[in-house]
Amino acid sequence: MADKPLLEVRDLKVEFRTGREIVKAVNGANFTAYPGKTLAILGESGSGKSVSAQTIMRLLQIPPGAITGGTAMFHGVDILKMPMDEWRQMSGKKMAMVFQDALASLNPVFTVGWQIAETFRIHGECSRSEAFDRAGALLERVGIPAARDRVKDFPHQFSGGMRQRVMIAMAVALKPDLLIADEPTTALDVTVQAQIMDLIKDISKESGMSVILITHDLGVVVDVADTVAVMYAGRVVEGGNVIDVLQQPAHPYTLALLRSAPQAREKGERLQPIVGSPPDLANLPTGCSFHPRCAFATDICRRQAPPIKSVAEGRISECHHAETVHHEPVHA
Amino acid sequence: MLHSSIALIGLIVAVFFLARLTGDPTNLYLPIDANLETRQEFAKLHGFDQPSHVQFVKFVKGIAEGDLGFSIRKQRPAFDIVLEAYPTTLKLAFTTMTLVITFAVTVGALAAYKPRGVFDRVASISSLSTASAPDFWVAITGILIFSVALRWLPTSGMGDGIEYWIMPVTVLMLRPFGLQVQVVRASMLGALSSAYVKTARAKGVRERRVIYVHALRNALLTIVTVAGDQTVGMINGAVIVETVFGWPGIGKLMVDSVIQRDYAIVQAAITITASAIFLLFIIIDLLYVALDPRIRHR
Amino acid sequence: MTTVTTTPTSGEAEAVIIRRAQPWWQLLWRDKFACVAAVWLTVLAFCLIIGPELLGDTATQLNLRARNAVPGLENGPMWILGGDPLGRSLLARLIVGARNTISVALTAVFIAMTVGGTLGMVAGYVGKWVSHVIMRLADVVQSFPSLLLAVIVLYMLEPRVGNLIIVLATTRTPIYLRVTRAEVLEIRERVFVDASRALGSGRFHILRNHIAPIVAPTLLTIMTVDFASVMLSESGLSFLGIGIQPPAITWGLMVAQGRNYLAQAWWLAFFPGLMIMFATLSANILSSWLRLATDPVQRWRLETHKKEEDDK
Amino acid sequence: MNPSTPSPAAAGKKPILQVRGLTKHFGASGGFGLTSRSKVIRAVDGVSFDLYPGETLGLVGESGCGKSTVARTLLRLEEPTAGQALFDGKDIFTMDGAEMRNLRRRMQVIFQDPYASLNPRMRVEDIISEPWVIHPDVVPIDQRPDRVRDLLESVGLRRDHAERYPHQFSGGQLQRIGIARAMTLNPQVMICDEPVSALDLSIQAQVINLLEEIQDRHQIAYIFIAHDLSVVRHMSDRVAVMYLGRVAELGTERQVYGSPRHPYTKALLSAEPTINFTNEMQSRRILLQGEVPSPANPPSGCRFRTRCWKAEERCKVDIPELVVQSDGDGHVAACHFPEPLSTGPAH
Repeated sequence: MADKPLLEVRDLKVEFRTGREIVKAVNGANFTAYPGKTLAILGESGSGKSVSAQTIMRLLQIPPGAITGGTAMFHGVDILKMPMDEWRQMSGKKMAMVFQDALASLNPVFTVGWQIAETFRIHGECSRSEAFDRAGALLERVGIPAARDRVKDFPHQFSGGMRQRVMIAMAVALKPDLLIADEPTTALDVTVQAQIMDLIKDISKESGMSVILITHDLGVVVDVADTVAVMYAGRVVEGGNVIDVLQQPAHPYTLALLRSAPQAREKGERLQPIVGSPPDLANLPTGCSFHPRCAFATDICRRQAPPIKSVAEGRISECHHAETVHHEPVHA
Repeated sequence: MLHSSIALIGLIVAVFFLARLTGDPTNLYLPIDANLETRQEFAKLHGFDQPSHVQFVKFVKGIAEGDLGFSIRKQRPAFDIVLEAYPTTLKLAFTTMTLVITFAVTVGALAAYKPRGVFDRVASISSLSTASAPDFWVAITGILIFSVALRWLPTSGMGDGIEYWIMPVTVLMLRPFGLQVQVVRASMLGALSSAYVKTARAKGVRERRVIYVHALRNALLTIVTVAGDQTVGMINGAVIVETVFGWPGIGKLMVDSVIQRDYAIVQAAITITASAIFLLFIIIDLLYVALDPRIRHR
Repeated sequence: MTTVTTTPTSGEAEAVIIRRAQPWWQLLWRDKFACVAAVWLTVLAFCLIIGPELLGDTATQLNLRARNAVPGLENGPMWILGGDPLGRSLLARLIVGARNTISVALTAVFIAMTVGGTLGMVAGYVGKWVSHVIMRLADVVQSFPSLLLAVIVLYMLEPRVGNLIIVLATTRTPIYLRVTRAEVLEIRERVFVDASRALGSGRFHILRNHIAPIVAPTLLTIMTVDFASVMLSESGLSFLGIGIQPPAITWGLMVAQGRNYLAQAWWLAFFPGLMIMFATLSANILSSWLRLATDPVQRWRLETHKKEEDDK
Repeated sequence: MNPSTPSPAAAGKKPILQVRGLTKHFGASGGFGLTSRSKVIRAVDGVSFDLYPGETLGLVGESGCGKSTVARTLLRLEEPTAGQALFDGKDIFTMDGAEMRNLRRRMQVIFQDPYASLNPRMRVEDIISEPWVIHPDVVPIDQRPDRVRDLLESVGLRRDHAERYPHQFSGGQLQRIGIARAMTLNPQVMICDEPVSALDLSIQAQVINLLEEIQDRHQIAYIFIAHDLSVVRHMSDRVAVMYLGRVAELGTERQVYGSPRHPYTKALLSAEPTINFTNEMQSRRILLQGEVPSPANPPSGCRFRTRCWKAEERCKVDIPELVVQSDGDGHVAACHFPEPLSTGPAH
């Protein structure tokens, strides 16, 4: 990882204010994306992974949301403090996003060709007719059969997998440096999921585009990512190279997650679930947020927030007992 | 389309049988002061002594031929009288609806852009107020202030000058405007918080374009539906406004005929209005298909 | 009238999974407009219940000195809003008139809701044919301007209070019918209804235990907004002279009677109209508050403190 | 075709549920004049399987393969177009009202979405005791509050949770409530329709363990429907793989996962992303072309042929039957050109 970072998010904090409660959706998250690499942000629902992505894309709805701290350096500029007008010129051109629900994310009343062409037109790339031509070519590139005819079709005329291809076409239209994919295959079947993931991998390889992949699926992380950031309760609790992290986790949460995944096992053998419930983001536990569910928790975990430790080259973990966990075998 | 044609048929049947429900239809057709001889003669002339189904066939046939009865008060075919009244109402309704939609979309979209902002609060309260204002009361209060006290506008009547139009149009606008602002605001809010708007923003589409192209285009579906209902409801407003301002439109004609018990005109007016509404529904359906590709391909 | 709801945003949903509901009176207290509206409607309800008994005599008592009296305190506190051409207290008449005005609207809305709600449940939960017949009937009623329908029917069936209520109720019924049916159709496809069916429950059990409790709040919201528009229709009809007939007192009738004295005694038409407007406005404000309060997606807008918003 | 050989767990027992030729076509009947469409969706087309007491039969497949429709028809939430389902020898589809009510006690269901499957306006106590309101003779009224709380404890919740409303719980807790409700009538068969798909990984394991504990304790037979292959593998004694309304392959968990005979099963298994760092799996990945065809217009012959790399002329014409495979009598697959038996051990 000698490369200069493409996107560096530091200490990001996002809150949602509802009534008397303040929900700390993102609570000091750090992660870095490198050129040409794929970073997976892994987390369960409520971990703050999606909110982080939307915040970086400046899509957070304010109110009820509010950015209460942190920076996101992209090409040397803090994009969170950039004036909106300036950001609009960058958004979609330098950094693009693909969402989970492609049907809802495409405008139902415009043709897919129009929607892709709009990307070219608003960034002043080319004329209307040329934009349409390029839209057709793009649809062809993402593997839509009879693409040139289908530019005139509306989103509801496509199947789930095809819609996600349209979304990808739209996102990569201007060859962005960074693509944020927010659970792009969660709603899709495994066979289609494999196709879409391959497509993203291909395009990334082809154009040197970096990808931030938001997912809750360990398998997908292994499949496509170079580095991974594991999120829990709004913080990145562990980060590093995918194979290292998932083979030798240094945070109890990652370890517990791997252990709770149903693998091929003998019948009658029970899974090892993570005890307890996900944290209440409006009322986070003291010290380490994970301590009530953690098998390694000691007194210090209840009192003190853990420091960020480096357990190996390029590996960080936010745990008082990171070293102990790091030497724990995944499957006991 | 189907439902409006069924409604049309249902209405014609209802009009026919309502007249018979109340007893002897001659009571309805003739002025209250008509003597017995006239009544009998009239009943015979119009076949009211015949069985109902024969009368019904005759009635429907009459409609098909454009014969909607004869106004005894005015001594003219009811059809002609109603047709003469229509342009006034149509002009009034058209002007009003154009203004309602223009203003409501502007105000509603701006209110939705910053929900709970200052503009939104002002817009909400004023739209709720206009939607709650009794139109007849606003009309006479308006006359009191602008015509009687200030002498800026004419008290009533229809003329060529714009001063004749200001008050009737304003009064007629009040409730549809108030309602439409809320509808536009709500559907714009819905559209603006949708995932496709997020996509548009992520593409780098500017806020103005997000609102007026991406969101508004979707919100239009609801706006058109409500505008259609309101255009039908214009008749309601026209009844009051035309009566208060003395405009010779269909609303005033109908109220006058009811009070004068000129049944032929009432019947003709209902039939023609129902047909007009039928036509309107067809237009709305077509508009809907044009606006929503999902309906087009179903 | 179309009710518009917004779709939840995907981002928000993730962050706000666990939330505690606030009691309704706290939500009401947060929205000052809705609060005032609720208070005003309570005052009107008070007038409705005891107004005629309390002030019935004052409202009909002639006072020659107070003929067309200018609003003010010269003729005593009851004449604060002025007197009519017979010297009767306008204030007393307004209070007494509340009963007719509001009870006609309330009864009409209640009938419309009961009939519409029941028919809607039937249309939503029985065979297609019955449903079709009911829906087409609703089409017929709905595709015709309500005021016009009222004018015609009252013309043929003479303007008695009972007829007036029936007409107003009939024109409003289709709205409840449609909303109920749409909700029933939607709810009966929900998984918890399937779960109940899988447990062996019958139609009636599902309607009573699962569907009715969810439809009821929606209907209540529509009722408040509908109450406003029915009251306007009733007043309009009274104004045209085909509603409730004198000597009964209603606000619409008072506006109509006052119209003849517009130049000499503007208050005769002005105050009754204002009463109508305040009553409808209160109902409308309360209903838009209800809509927010019963919508889990929009609810946060009420829960958010004003102070916090001003920070941004 | 007799896919009825029991799994080892159920050896020597008679099946509790025998499904034969279950077919469900949507839009085929009940169309009304102007609104009906001539399109017929063949959601389920001749599905047969047996379920033995105390075992778990997994049902896997991608969306639109008809696995949920099978569940819904067995529960009579949909009426089948054809076929039989013998519960203890009596056909579910021809039962009258009283028999149906009796069956409801013996066969219960857990749904996918824990939020949607509980009425948001009912307290947990009312939700769990609803079955006793419908079947009043099961538990006397005065004992119900106690029984509700006992049940809550048995699924890992607290007694005082009975007073709360669904929105005050997390997804995993709600699913526990759903399980408690299904247990109120002491069923013999439980249809689990994607019970853990909506749950996060950390919670999913808790619920799976709970389901397994309940099965051990009460000897309930599960039909376990899911699209997640590893979850099904963990849960099931036997597995049926469905594609476009038909069973493609059925066998014990070891047979199906260790040595898939149907090309679709093989492709499906290879597409599932796993936490497996040996590159072996990656390189063996079979990337299927295209998407599942519409059940309104399924391909002729073998339904998988449009995406199958082995398809030949014969697959267009002949509908493949479920044929017993050589590796054991319980293993059946519907393919003209089945995959060779894998020699290596199941991984």
